[in-house]
Amino acid sequence: MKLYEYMAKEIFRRNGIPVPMGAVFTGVDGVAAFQEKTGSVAIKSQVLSGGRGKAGGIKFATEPQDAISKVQELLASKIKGCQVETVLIEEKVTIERELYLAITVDGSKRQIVLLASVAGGMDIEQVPEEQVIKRFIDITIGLQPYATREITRQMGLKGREAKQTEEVMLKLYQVFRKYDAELVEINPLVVTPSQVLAADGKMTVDDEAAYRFLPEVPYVEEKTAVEKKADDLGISYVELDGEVGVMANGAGITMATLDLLQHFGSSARNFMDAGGGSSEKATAAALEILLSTNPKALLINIFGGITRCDDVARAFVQVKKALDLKLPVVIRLVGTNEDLGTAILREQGIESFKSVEEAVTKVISLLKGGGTDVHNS
Amino acid sequence: MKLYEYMAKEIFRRNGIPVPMGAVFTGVDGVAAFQEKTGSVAIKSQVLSGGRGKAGGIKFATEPQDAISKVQELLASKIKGCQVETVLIEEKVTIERELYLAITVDGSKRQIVLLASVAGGMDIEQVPEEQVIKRFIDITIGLQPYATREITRQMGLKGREAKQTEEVMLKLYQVFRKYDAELVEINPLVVTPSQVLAADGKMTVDDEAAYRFLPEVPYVEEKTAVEKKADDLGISYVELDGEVGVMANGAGITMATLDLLQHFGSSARNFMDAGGGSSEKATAAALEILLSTNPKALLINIFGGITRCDDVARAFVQVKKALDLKLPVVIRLVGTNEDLGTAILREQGIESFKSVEEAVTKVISLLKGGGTDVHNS
Amino acid sequence: MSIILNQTTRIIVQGITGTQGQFHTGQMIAFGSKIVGGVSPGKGGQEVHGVPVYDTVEEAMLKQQVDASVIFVPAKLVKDCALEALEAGIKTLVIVTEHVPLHDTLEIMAYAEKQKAEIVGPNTYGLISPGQCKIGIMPNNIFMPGEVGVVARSGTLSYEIVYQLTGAGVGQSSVVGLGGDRVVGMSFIQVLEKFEADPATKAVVLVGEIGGNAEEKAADYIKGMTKPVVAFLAGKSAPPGKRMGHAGAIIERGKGTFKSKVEALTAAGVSVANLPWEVGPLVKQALAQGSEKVYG
Amino acid sequence: MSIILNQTTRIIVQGITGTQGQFHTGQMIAFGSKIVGGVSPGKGGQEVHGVPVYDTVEEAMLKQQVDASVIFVPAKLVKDCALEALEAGIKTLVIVTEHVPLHDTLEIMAYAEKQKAEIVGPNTYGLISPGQCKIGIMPNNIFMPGEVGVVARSGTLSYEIVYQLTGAGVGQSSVVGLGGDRVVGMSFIQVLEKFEADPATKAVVLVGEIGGNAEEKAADYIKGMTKPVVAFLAGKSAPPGKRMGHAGAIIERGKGTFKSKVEALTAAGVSVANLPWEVGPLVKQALAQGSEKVYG
Repeated sequence: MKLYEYMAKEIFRRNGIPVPMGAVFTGVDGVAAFQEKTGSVAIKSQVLSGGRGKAGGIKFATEPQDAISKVQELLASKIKGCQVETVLIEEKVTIERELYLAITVDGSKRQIVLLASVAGGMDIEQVPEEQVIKRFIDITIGLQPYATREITRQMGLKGREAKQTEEVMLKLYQVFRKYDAELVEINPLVVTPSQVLAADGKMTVDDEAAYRFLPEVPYVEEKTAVEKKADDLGISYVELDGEVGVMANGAGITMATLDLLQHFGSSARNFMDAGGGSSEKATAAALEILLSTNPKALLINIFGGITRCDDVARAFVQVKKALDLKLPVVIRLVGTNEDLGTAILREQGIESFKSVEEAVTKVISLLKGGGTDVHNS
Repeated sequence: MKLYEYMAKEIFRRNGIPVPMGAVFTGVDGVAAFQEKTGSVAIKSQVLSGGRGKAGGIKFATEPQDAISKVQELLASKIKGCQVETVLIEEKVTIERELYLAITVDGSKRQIVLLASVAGGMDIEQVPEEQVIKRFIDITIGLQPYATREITRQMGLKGREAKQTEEVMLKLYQVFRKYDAELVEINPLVVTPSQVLAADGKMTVDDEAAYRFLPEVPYVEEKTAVEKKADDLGISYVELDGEVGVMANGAGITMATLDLLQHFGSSARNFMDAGGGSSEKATAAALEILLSTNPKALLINIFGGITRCDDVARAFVQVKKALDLKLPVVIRLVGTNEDLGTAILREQGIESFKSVEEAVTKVISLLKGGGTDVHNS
Repeated sequence: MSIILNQTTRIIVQGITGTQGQFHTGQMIAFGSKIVGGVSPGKGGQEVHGVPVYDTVEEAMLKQQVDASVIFVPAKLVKDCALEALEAGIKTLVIVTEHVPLHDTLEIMAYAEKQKAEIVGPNTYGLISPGQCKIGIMPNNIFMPGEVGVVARSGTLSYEIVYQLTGAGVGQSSVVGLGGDRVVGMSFIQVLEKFEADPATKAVVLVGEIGGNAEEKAADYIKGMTKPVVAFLAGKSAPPGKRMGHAGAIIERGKGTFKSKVEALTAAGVSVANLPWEVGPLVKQALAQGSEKVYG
Repeated sequence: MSIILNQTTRIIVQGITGTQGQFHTGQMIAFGSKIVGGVSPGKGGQEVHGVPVYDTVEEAMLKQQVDASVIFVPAKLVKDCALEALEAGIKTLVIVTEHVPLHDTLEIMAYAEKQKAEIVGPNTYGLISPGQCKIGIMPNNIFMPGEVGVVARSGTLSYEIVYQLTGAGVGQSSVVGLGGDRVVGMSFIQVLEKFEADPATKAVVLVGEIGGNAEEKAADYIKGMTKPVVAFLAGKSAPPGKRMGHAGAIIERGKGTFKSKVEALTAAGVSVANLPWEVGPLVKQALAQGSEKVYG
């Protein structure tokens, strides 16, 4: 789960990482007073996508009226398709230089990695890799002060700048561990004449650890209503814009199914990995989600492992009865309890395929042919 | 630093280890009220030495007047030579069985070790070693739940008894780590019909970590006034009852010096390891401590490593001038800056030895011969 | 022959009394795996499918000789059970459970390194040497003993590929699912090394997907392999920037794209199949060429 | 020859700009040790006795080939500096600093085990191969090159014993101070193994003291040694139950007493000296007998 900048910064602040003085607004109430108290301010749209600065999502003001109108302007705008609902107004700080700092996990090394660069700021993604220092952290000893000294040495920082940056690194690592983060990022970490502070803040926490999140971790809804419903069922679901509703079990096979639809000239309405071990009830709920997006056809591709084919078959029969399906549906069913599943479908007059090639080409021919449910014909 | 039972239990309680309901008293005020509220109570002398129960330091009462008189009795008593100044009064608990639990460090394994036994209670030191389960803990992963399950399995505990004991172990380990403990011990850990609780509590914290002790760690003065003064100077000092005041640098050589005094028929007034790297000023202060215990003679045995012989020589000259020493003093001086030290002493007409044998036999002959300072003769 | 598992491998099941643990213990026994014990705290003394249940791994290992363990416990308990197996001296550990918190996985991996143990998973269907032994949850009936090693990141997709292989008459020496999480124990390269060294394996199929750089790294290793490798990759049609489930399918900074993976593998001499049912024929072709190379 | 150190050992000093670090760097150089660098955060670019100072150990190791490091930093900083040296790949680490918190030492030891490094100390005077190299704070002038290895728990007492040896004309191959803390890195046994394997060492002197069971454990090992061992132990006169400084001199449950140590060592064939000045003669006697045994 991604946190908004203002949430990440609140967590940083609680954990001793300096951030600019700021306040959060969802309307103009209090904006004038805050600006007057603070002086020159930055007004920052709170959106989860990157590249906000370049998209015009950050404005500056030095007068109360100007601040109000810019808040209004931002709250009326969209950044990369997302409606701005909140702004963070912060004191403007004197920037001597902009650094970059992030901690995440390197999957191929199976280790935590700290990234640091003196080329912080908006274009960090364009910075050549050799200008980004990578330091792997052994989780059994954690990030120790000596490692931060070596990092600042490689960055070429000296004196106060180095010491304060080292402090921030140590605290950022604590945040990373304490909050089960997948990513914490400060870009830029700005050096002012007196301190270094987090001028921006990104934080992604690990949903799998949600049960042990500290109470100060807020909940952020990033999903569409349908995606959220799927999520509650433990299903990975992403809305796409094609024509065939797809349900499969396993991310890889789902992607491969989408690839096949594309290969044979169609496209998917969604990505749905119904996961392993889904029960009959969960499968039925997943099917209802699929239908709610009005696809032109359904393709169910089940390779039973933990998922049992008979569960899927029973669920499909139940949904079909309840909803009186009119669209073409093709089912491919192999693996655990395959014979049982096939038999349940056959009892209801529904045919299933063993071959994924046949299933995919069948659903496409049905689509092109006009949309009747052949299995029931 | 050893903590009193009531202090250890307060730390246990804060960290989720169940302890009997109790209150601390240094006089009889409130004793009657506490007994009336609680019913049957145990009144426990708060002393740092073991074997308190057998020494009569624990009494029981079921009536207010009886509680008061037993508190008075204990506060007027000594346990193994220590005046009882505080009592802990606790509810009496129903004991189904008594377990033993401790966590300490095994120096030869360089690891933390948990000790557990179903033979808890007063005579744990007599329990054969095979009845005490020893489990080493890798500090990089800490004590994990699975290890506690294996320990209770080996103890033969089942069900609730096992689960609650496992909980206590996990929390006791947290206490051990969080408070920089050298030892945490619960003897007995009593099983009551509803819970397991720490009926006694011992805790020794590592003085070297005093700078980072949590605020809830109290300070316990265990030393004599002179020992405390030495401690403040960073000197290891133990009062003994012999005749020669000894100062040396290093615990091993100090012990060896004491052994030599004994071997040649005398005895030491103290153990004083003035440590490595002591400055002239600290050395002078150490000498003053020695003199304050009125030894019949002084033996200074310095093998210079970090300690420099010239510092010791200058300090001795200074103290000698300031205090007008009348007792016999023998100085043995070798090692770093030995020539310089010897020269400084010689300038003041003081002779020093290179041989420890000569120095020890000399101080003894002076003692027997009547107590003049030969170095100045 | 095969890698990691064979007919003598002695296995314990952690979480054997749970629904999944019970079901798959039965399935593994039916496949011929030697399940010598199960672990379930507080359930010691019971039996599951005739297999004795112990309270702890240490107890199981006191009473049985054990080569490998498979974990079926809920995600919250995985770290504890994995560390338990590792401390007790298990050197091959398969973690089937999905949804294990990332930081827990990192701690498990660090301790496994210290204990010099190999971990497959988390979030894996396990590994199998057809005709000999399986550890995990894969369906029993799609595999066929043979001489092709299969290694995959994704679970069900590797069943699909194995199904295609078996359908084409191409049997497997061993099949390994690395697990679908961002951090997993064994990597493509570690499994490829074992296949390269295994006399019973004549060719290898690698099943990958977009996201991460595991396939690119594998390609580097494959350059030095003597055995032919065929690959199939999922995610060609995925729109950039959308996260497709747990698959690591986050396309970032031009790395981990379908294109970069195909290029890296092709450059390493790997035949990359366009469609799942092309894998079998490509493997046959590679084996035929391989025989020519060696014997012709 | 000698153990651990010789004239080619390249050493860095952590905490080189502190008072002790500076003084003992000078002393080590004067003795002939190859001090190739020092580390002192924020002081990089300076020099101490002509030795270049670096900001971090990693920087030092980029610029110098390094075999060993010695730590002189304050107790609070020891853990950080020790982990730094270990992560950077130092395999021989000497921690001179005293008053290191026990839990810090435990963490250092666990990481050293992982990194397969050897630690001497904390709270040690270091180690020395007379005529070749020293790392630590021992006085330079009491040692004499020779063929007797010395290993001791206590610092100054081992100077005393070396002084007696040198006075008796008995030179030393290497002298190792294990350190006076409750938990230290290298043990008697590890050093005895090295002496046993070192062709230049013909006999060993073990200097122990009451408390703990290190001497008893050493005795077990000595039973299998081919080289003669002479011991001296301190603490015969210590009253039970009094803690004598940092020496581990806590006498508990009848273990670690003077008597139990003398008995264990004597049973292992060790000659235990009663008085410090008996050590030299006992070693000479053992060497004479040893020669007889081997050549006679």
